[in-house]
Amino acid sequence: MDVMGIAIKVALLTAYAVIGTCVGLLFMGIGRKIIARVHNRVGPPFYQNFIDVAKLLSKKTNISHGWIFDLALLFSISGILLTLLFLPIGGVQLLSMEGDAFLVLYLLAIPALGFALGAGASGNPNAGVGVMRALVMMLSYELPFIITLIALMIYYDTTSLATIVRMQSINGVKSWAITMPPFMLAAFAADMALQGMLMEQPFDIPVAPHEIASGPMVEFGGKYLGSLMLYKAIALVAETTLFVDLFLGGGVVAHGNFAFVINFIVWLALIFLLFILSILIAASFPRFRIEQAFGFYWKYEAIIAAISLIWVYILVIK
Amino acid sequence: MKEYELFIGPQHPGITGNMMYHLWVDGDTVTKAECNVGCLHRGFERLMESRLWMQNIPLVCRICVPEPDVNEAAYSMAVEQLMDWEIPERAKYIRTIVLELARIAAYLMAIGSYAGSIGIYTIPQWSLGDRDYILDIFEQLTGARIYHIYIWPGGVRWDMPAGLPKLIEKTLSYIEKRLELYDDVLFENRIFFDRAIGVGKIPCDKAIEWGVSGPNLRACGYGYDVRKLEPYAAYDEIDFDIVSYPDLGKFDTHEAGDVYTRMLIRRLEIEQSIAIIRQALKKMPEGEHILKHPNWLRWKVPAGYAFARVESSKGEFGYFVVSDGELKPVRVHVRGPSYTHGINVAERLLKGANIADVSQILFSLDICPPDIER
Amino acid sequence: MGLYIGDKMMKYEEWSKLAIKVSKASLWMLHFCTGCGAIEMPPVMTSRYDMERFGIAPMATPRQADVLLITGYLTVKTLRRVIQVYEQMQSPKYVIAFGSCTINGGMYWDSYNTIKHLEKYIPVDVYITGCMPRPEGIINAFIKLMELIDEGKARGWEKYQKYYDKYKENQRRVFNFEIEGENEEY
Amino acid sequence: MKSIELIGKGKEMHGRAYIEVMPDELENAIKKLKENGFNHFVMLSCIDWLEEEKFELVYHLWSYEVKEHVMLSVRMNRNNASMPSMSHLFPQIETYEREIHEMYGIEFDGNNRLTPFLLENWHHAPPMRKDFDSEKFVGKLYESIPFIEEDENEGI
Repeated sequence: MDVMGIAIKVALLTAYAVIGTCVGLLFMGIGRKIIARVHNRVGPPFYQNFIDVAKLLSKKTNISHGWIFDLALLFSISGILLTLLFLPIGGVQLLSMEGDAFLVLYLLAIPALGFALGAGASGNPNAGVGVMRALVMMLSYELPFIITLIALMIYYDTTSLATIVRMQSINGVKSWAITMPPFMLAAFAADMALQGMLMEQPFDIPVAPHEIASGPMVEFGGKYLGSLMLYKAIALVAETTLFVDLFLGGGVVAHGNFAFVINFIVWLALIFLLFILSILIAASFPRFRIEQAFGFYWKYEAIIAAISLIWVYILVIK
Repeated sequence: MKEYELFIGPQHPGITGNMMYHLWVDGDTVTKAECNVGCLHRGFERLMESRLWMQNIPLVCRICVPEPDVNEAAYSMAVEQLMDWEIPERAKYIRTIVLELARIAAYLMAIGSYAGSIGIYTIPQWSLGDRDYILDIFEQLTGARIYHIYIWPGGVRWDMPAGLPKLIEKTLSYIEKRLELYDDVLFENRIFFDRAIGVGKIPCDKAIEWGVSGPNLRACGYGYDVRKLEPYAAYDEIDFDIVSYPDLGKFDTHEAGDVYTRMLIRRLEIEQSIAIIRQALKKMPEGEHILKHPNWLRWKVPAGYAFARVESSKGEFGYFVVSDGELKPVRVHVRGPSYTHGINVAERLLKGANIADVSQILFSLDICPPDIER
Repeated sequence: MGLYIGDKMMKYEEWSKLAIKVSKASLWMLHFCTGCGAIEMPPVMTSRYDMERFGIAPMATPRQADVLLITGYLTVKTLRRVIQVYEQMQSPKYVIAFGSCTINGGMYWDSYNTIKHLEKYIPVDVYITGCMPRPEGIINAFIKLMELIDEGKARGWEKYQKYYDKYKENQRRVFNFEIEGENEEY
Repeated sequence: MKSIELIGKGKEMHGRAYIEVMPDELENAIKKLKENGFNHFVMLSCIDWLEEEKFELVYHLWSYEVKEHVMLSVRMNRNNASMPSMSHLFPQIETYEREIHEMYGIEFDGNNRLTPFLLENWHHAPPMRKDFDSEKFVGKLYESIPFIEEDENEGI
């Protein structure tokens, strides 16, 4: 690859990272507005989250708890950014390789580990409890999620996300995985796992304010909290995009010269809908206890995912 | 994970006001809980000894902030006992209406903060918004939103304005309609069942010995209510049934004395209060609203000991008033229901509880720290 | 210090102007429930008055907050916690004090356990009078605070840094109930 | 009234039974009342009679069965006041005794938890005693602490 190619690639990657962050912040703002309507309120302006981040980054004193505390956030943000860049967005894939579905799974675990490091360094018992809960939550939702992922891999006979997206986009909407009955089940299981990844009720156990005073974030303030909000915005985009890529064909509906514009808009609409669905669920359910969440994922969700896996296996053998 | 200590409060979302709990936690289980109160201690009882009998009315309502009217009522009743006063019929009915409205407001707040503690933030937004309509009624009746200073020894301060019953009826039917929504979102929610059933159980045979009262006692299966035991205001002329375990109306009955039953008792008593207010509005006679009273500044209350109790939304509220026949009381002692709920009962219930349940146990006991510390 | 954007160099002052603009539009509050004033906070935060319209949101821990709300009278025991909380907050930080009792003791003027003038122990940017302040008053106070931030007058935290020793001395005296001349144990 | 019959003395006062007992009779009286249905302990109050040099402790009990309220009153000397603790009979008496210990300085023998309850670092006279002047105390402590004025010339 020549120098020019590398430069273009780097520019594109930066552009995607920035777009991902902005989209995340914008959606969080719109989400706050929608939730406010559910609450019978007016709600903040839709750009409120940009202001919040800017304010947090401009705060003056910042209390650090040592270099591990500083590094941990960096760890989390870079982990989630890498995840985003490995995902096909509207059918466009920048970093791609065979087997990147597994890679993405591992990358998704990095932020949680980053939090664990940061919270451990802060020494606050609330943060410690929160991190324990976050790790247990990860363990619980990964099981149904991995089973659905395996079902997809068996059906499409590949371990590359790009291939899964391409195979689903051959006939536009009609070939999306979610149109097939076994994958409807799988999509349900994966959506619940997504709820856990996004840390919304009933699975906001790691950050429960009434129980452990917002858990791992308890010692983050000022610039640290600002970075954390950026992380959350990127995570929101990355996790919903993963779902869209797996079940909704990555939002690819058009092919041709300027198709990527249409695909990008469709992708945006899809992740927005997924996010709205998730916050509406959050607005109407209380929070589980951690062992109840674990039971929910390993008993009900895992069984649903397993049924879809067996169903897919039978389809493939035929 | 090794044992660690956790300090909850006073600045913590999961605490009921300005108080502290010191928890020793092993893994996820609380092994020991110690209550630390005093953050709200203003020395009320000391201040009341240095003020005139009448000057104490604005002080007493500050003792229980979510439901101030019970304090005014209990203090006035204790003073009326010492004076041997029988208040006018109309004042009795107005008192009943005010106390029941305050009860609904306090229950809406209790339900809202409980729902917040298990993470469903829609309910607090709704219920506190709806509570504001009751505060509007108070504003029209008394001129203030929170501290009304409306119930006086000898009756009530002003008569009820003519248009108010209509507004009360409108608000009540609005709240009735909203209750169905609360049922859908919270009280019939599967996750609420999972979280609340069997958690924070008060052992029913110990409940009376521990001094549990009010809705918490009725959740243990004892149908005791001061409104029936020692009717005050106009409760003896009003027809109502005590809500107690195991009869939970349209809701399923599960274990006695747990968080679920305690919250449902509160939910059902809102409907009960609505019915009481409707009856009282219908039966309210015309007439005087206050007795012909002496000059408040030179008012001497005969010597003696008096004790008055009322049923608040948190439990049994009692005022013990001692007079030696002078311008100022010798001693006013307040029995707040949270005094037992917040210290003795909570310390015992938290022991062995899961750390995730600490906050919901505290909120379901409906602890109000100002009446512990005064 | 500056940053190049195109051919224009944004000066430090311009950046701080921008910082003021954003910090005024997103005031995160820590409503320390010190007294009765806390009862009017839920209505302000919920559907009737909806504070979030102005970008004001409640926070769970002092590290995340910008505005400390002192809701009502302060006992000595609470003051100790309030000062801990205040010192944990990140600058720039502001204090709004509720009710007459924080101004001069209010109706607890002769109580042995409530401090009378909050100003002696931590700097206060905006006071709200009344007992209780109405929700409109609370929102009004926030808008006043926004104006003060805009004009650069909400500098209580700088005063606290400058007169730190004096504040600490006052705090120490009140924590120990130290009366000059009579400090023997009872 | 049932309680007056049970103890054998006392009088009715505004619909409540008021029974004065000697300190050594107190435990038996509470036990007897508790066994006979007075199983709800309402509260424990203390009154400071400065002129008579006495503290009066009032134990309030209530019976859900006969719907009767009893005030059991015990008097003791103001100097070096002490009482045997009753916290083994009703658990919440422990808390009331903690408060009265702090507010009046009465010792309760047998209560192991007489730790500071509502006040922190308090080392003056117990504040609920009548000879403690709250207003004077406020003047000496809170009003003597200086305001912190900003120096106009220096600026910040």
